[in-house]
Amino acid sequence: MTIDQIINWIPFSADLPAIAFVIAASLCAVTVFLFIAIYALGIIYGEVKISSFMQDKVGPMGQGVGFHAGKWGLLQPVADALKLILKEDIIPAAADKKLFIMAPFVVFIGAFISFAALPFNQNTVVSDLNIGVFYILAVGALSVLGIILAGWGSNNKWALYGGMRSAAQIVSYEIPAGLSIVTAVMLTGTLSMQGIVEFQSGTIWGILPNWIVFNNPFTFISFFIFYISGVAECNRTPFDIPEAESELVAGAFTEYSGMRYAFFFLSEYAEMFVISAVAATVFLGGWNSPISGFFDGPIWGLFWFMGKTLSLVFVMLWFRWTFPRLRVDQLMNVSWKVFLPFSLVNIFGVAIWSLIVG
Amino acid sequence: MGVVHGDLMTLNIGPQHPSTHGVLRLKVKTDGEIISEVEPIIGYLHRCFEKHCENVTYDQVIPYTDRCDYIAAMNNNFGYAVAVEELMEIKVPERVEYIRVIVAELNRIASHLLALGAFGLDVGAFTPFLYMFRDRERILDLFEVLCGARLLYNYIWVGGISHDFPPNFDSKIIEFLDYFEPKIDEYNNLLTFNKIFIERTADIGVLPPEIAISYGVSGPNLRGSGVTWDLRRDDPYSIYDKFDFNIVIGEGEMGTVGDCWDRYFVRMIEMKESVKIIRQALKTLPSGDVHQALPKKIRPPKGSIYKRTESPRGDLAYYIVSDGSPIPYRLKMRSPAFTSLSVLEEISSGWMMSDVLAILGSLDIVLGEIDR
Amino acid sequence: MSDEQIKLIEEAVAKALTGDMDMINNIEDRVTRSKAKAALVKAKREAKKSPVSDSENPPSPAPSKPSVGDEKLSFIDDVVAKALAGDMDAINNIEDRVTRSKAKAALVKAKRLAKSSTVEDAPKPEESTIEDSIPTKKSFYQIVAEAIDKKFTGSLSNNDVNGYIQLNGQNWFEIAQYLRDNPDFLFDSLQCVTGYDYGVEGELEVRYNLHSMTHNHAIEIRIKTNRTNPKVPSVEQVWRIGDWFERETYDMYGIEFEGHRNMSRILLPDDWEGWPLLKDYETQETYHGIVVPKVKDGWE
Amino acid sequence: MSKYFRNIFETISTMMTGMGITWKHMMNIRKDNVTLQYPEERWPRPERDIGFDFSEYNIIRSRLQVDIDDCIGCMKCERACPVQCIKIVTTKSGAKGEDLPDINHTGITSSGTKKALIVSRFDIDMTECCYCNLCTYPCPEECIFMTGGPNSHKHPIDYEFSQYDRNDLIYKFAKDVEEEKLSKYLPQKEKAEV
Repeated sequence: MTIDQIINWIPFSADLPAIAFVIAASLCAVTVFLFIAIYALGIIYGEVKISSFMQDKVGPMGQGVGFHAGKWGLLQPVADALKLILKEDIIPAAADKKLFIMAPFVVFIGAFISFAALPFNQNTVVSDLNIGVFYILAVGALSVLGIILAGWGSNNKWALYGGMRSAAQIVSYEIPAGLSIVTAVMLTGTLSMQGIVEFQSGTIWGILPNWIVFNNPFTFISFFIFYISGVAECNRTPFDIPEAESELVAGAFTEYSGMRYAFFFLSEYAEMFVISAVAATVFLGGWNSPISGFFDGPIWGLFWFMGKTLSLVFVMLWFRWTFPRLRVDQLMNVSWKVFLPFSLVNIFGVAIWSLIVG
Repeated sequence: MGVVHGDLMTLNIGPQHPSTHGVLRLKVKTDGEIISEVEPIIGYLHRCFEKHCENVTYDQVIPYTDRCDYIAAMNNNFGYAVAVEELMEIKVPERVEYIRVIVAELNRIASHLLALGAFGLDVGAFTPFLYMFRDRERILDLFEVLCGARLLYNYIWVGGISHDFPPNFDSKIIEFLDYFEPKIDEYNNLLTFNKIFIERTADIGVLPPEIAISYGVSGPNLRGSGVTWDLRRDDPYSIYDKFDFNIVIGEGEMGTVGDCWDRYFVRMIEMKESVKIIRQALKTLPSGDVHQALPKKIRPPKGSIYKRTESPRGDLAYYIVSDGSPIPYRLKMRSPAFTSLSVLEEISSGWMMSDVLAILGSLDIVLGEIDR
Repeated sequence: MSDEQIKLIEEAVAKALTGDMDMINNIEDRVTRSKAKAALVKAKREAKKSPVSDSENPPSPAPSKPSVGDEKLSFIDDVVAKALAGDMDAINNIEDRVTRSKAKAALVKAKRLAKSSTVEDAPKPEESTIEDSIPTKKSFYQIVAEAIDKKFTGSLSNNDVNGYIQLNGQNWFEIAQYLRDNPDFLFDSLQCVTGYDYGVEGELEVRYNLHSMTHNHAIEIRIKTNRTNPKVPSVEQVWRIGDWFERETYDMYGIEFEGHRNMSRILLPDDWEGWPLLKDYETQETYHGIVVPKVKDGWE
Repeated sequence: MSKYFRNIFETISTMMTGMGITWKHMMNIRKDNVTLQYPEERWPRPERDIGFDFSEYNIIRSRLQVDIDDCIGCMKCERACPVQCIKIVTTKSGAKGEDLPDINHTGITSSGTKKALIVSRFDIDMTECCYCNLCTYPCPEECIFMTGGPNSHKHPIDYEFSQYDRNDLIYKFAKDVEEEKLSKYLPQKEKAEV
């Protein structure tokens, strides 16, 4: 179900194409926003519970609705969201008001519009752009702008530190991430997300699914480079230096409260989803079933896509609750001295591999 | 390529900051991420300990000593009791000495657990912190069974202790030790030998032994610099000379001798040594009445004493001047964290922002003891 | 009080005197019960007094039954004897609380007696050993004091070195360097700096506890200074920790350390008035316009 | 160069070890869980397997409580308190050991001591109490104690106590006594009558 199909359903689309497009686009936007909101509630619950389980505790629990957080604490994320919405919205007197107010939305937009090119299953994608991968990479970098705005606009030294760190970090991690996606694009010969997924149907030697990650050793490494760079782009531990709470209090978000703070969180979780979804789509076969020929079809497709994406999101959570944080220069070291050379080697490797094997 | 230096920015880390271990303020001059000057500003938790002590009787001082180093209150009680006993020339029963050593070493483990966990938190590892708190909690539970309090015990008194061990308490301690010893390996695997952690701590904040001694740094921080110095062996008080234990020193395994990792690892291994001491003490725990040496009235003769003991943070000393009345004329506490913090200025300039907080965490300070 | 109650009390007291306390304890009315107890105590006291007052009377035949007190006393004697022989359980097993504490008191008394007798026996040999040791071996303090006196003549306040060395503050910086660097002493660690106040009229004093890591020995050095303008040379540049220790002493006593590079308050705020650990310190009335409370609400 | 690759290998292997540990804990959460759902479940107070004779030992640190009927006004607790949070005012009673019903004064304590003093004020400021337990040791009648734990049979409240007003945390244990009624029992007046 793409945006084009929705436009076609609208009866007056032939006469008033512009209005039909706006209606269809808003419909898609609302759907995606609702999806993000529901997913965020789920992932907040998941993060709380998974972190608790890893730390030998059970997290929020309750015996029922009321003053408790519902059965197994299921209402905890709702309560959290409610609290954030109801909190007072404080704008510091010395802050640059326009930038301060704009920043959370800029950050959120970066994550939000990336959803346009994500193929949820065989049919469901807002718009199957012919440059889908490129689009997501480009748009995903928008959030760094928001974080810099937040850092500068808060007029707070901690926030400034956070914003600057974030800028340096995301800019440097865009490069290995982009270069490792290039390996996949070289194999498939297309930038369209659906095209990349369709390339990955079938099997290799009849055993392994024909996913790009299993295609050759170089793409295998590429997958990890992309995924870890993605973790860095989301500012998650061990790369959470922009908001390192033991160093920078809360980094770029120090001065934010209430709803604006919630937007930063929402976009962080949305970004995690986008990165995991891209990794799943480009390297892990997207909505393709792991067993070729079985469990196919749109519903199974959605299941496989969500399953792969959410397990990658889970690994991000797992990282967060296991590792200490890198220092800012070590972070750069990892990017420039390890990931970049490896991705360059990967590109050559894949090129030679496709010459010889395929 | 030259390095461009802009104006220095002054940054206040604290007094409200997640990793200042209390209400410490660091006035920092930074050049971007690089720290060029650190000035610790203390006193936010000053509670006039020494002035209070000049107004309460000797036994009433003990709850105040609890509150100086609230992480290792037993060791503070112990040091005070030993000092006053030496002034009064009281000989405490042997069972009391053994019990004191056992609880002090248990508290040393608890204190080190908190120090290591908080250090992990400073470098961003959250889960080890909670694991260590989980095990510290067990020690606090033991203390609660022992004396009713979990943090501020008022347990070791001048001339004795407030309660004897409850029945089967020693088997409970052994049960805890058996549970605890394998956990040290788990911490090591999870945090100590994690490459990220090593990168963050090794070679950072190197404290050479000469500077450490000149700054009066003591305890695990001094041993981390490779100096074999432990009051339990070098100036044995109580009955520490009866036990067989090693003095752990930093060996620069991952970087240079005296870096943050060494200070961290010394504490980790010291917990094993404490376990060893407790096991030996429990094996030879004599029986007897623990209250028989408790003086009715504590009235030390005229004179003064300077008595040092080894607290988890270093040489904890009390300088007590008595004028023969039941109230101390002057009581000065030489707190190890005070001297440890003073060295921060020396070793942390030139490091990055994150390193300064790592160094601060590795020094294991307790603000209650610094400000008193 | 009704007659019935009085009767009840009388009966109960009579029974209690024979040893049966149940009757009193079973009285339901609280007031009556306590009255009965009071009456019982009175009756007992009269019983105790009576032998004294009746001393003129012909000696009565042996008391029909031994009074409670005597029984207890003999019991306590027994127990104390046992405890002295090392069996503390005998005392600890006494069920009655009062008797037990009495027994313990008696035990302590007995022990003290035993001790004093042994002490009286023993003092002479001890004295003689002390007299012997003094001329042959100099104490460490004397060695240090002589070394200081030799190098810096006139800096010792008095030659009586008994547990500490009293300097007068002259050349203290040089002496400190000498003590740190001299291979015989090597006091490389300044353990503690303590300010001291001799009282409202007296002088101030700074006490330094030095310690050597290599030789593992320690000394205490004291420097007196006057109360009106207290000044002592700083040793901050000899031992780096002197920096904070001296600032702390300044903070609490107002003793200025000459040569210290940053002589400012450390624990208290810079605008604090007075030196808190002086014996004549008085709390300020207001601080930054806030009245310092002396007595809390609802208390006095 | 080999150091470069060894570093990468060490990083990956140590990170995997760490992740293995957290995974193991996550999987064994049912066994490893150490927390309790506080208002519904509580840790057992330690007295249950302590084995002390409760009358001799008082080992819980909680709110202070006074059995004022047993208090003989000896002021030992007030003197023992290192923070001066106990305030006692007593008057000498003319009628030693006698109940004075109109001021709710009990003459004899439960252990049989006759009271010579009327306690007209017994305040404890729990905001200042440092829970050191020093006041409970010297009490000859064991009438000042910390609630809960071994003393739960004496007083039900355990460690949870809170008030909306700070002044409500000053506990007043003495019975309300009117001045005129009290003055009836003062010894001087009795002497004057005699």
